[in-house]
Amino acid sequence: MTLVMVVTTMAIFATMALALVRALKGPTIYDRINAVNVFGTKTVLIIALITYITGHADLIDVALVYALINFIAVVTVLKLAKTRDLASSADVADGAVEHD
Amino acid sequence: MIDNDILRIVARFLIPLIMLFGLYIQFHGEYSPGGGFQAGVVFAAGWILFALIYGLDAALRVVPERAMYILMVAGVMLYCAVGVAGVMLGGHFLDFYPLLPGEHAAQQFGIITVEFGIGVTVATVVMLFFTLFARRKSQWEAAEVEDDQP
Amino acid sequence: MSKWKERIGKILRSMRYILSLTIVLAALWLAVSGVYKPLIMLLGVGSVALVVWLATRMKVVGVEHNPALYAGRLPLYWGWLAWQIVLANLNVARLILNPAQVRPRVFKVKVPHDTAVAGAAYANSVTLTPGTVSLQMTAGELTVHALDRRSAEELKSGAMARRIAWLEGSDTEHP
Amino acid sequence: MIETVIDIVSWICLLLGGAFGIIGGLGLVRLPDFFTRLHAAGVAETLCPLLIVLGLVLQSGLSLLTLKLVLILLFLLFTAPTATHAVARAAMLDGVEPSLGNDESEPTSGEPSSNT
Repeated sequence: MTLVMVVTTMAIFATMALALVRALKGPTIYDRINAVNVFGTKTVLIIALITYITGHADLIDVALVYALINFIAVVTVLKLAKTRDLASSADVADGAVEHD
Repeated sequence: MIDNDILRIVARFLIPLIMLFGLYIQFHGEYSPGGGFQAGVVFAAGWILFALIYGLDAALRVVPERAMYILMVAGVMLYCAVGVAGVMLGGHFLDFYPLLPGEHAAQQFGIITVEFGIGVTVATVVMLFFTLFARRKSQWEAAEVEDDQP
Repeated sequence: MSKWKERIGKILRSMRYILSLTIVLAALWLAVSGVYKPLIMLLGVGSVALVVWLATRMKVVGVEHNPALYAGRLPLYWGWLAWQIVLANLNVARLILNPAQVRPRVFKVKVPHDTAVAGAAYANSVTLTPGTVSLQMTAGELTVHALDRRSAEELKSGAMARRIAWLEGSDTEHP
Repeated sequence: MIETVIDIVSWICLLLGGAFGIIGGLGLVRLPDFFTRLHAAGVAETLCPLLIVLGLVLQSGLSLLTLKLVLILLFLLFTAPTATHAVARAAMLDGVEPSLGNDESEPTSGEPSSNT
């Protein structure tokens, strides 16, 4: 049983590596943010799998917290990248974001 | 980001859940990983999500900056008070056993109170970090305008 | 007189939302807690009260917390949506393994729902099924990016919009 | 007997979930432009968690752990499309142009069409 879970964990690690490739390659900042979002979702799954592999039922709380924090992190980075201003409530940036 | 309807509605739904989950971590430190520090961060994250969607001004109307400073200090004071109370009643610093008659009850009371102090401090400090960081741009712009005028 | 009636109705409605938020939060606490000692339960009551108080201060209590949304239709919709997600995933997985067949397109679909919540549910369901991503939602219209014709046709057939309308059926209030 | 069947179903779910994760990751690297890559991220964010959580739930039966797992899945399915939409909307408002394929070159005639 543990073997199957370890194999699944490896598959998810591979997915994370692929997401990391996209995050490094870009080309737009939105590509990077999207890749980081996938990376975060996979982290949650890995923590859930580790909970079962090790048998420490408490770890599932960490996964739950990470699922929440990941969303906030993506929203924050998106807002910072787009408006360069975390304090405003407006969405539309007057300054354009440089593409790298 | 208030004009993104979908994001706004989902955030409105999530914010109470995030804050409640922060408090859950706070009070279940005995039974699962967590405790004051993580709980404070998660609780503050709920407020930060609100600030991101509705703007910093609206968020500061919910939790005023003054209240943050007061609570920040109050949390540390609570922590110290429990520690010093142990010394006063004839133990070491942060020794919970002299606080209450029963050993288990004393331990539980001490840990919950201390963790609560930590949680309050961490939550308000994280909120303050965000506030100061988010204000940077407007302050910087204001300084620039002043520089332009002779 | 009617003005008073309106105001009382408004208060009653917001009480209803607050009550339903309280029930949801209490249920969540009981579900994740797993420790049913008096002390922890007492702290739970305090936590729920604090969160509800802050939520009303933030004014985030609203139609999102309408009890009708948690009614029996939701699990049925989720079941249907899960099946749609499986089908859409198979299609997109095929396209990823064979990227030459990708024919991206952008088009608009009507959002036939009254409430903003239903609109958001629709847009999220569209994004949740791979092959279609909602780009922007304006009044009554949703701009969608689709990966190929089949995903686009699937969405244009309106099956999902009809189900969302059925989901919100019992709720006719405007936010 | 029944336990073996449940075990096997759960293995299949876990492995399929991992496979869909890798397919999504591949798509994230292979597909041509930003908007198409969003769909690949969608594969990695919907069916992959769905199958893996299903596999784990079958392992643990009815317990507190199951409940928290289902909560995680709900949170993920709730937030993932929202984040994707926010990123897509920001990119579109920022002027990232989606590349569009034309229907004329679509190989529909030769392909057996399976309507779902």
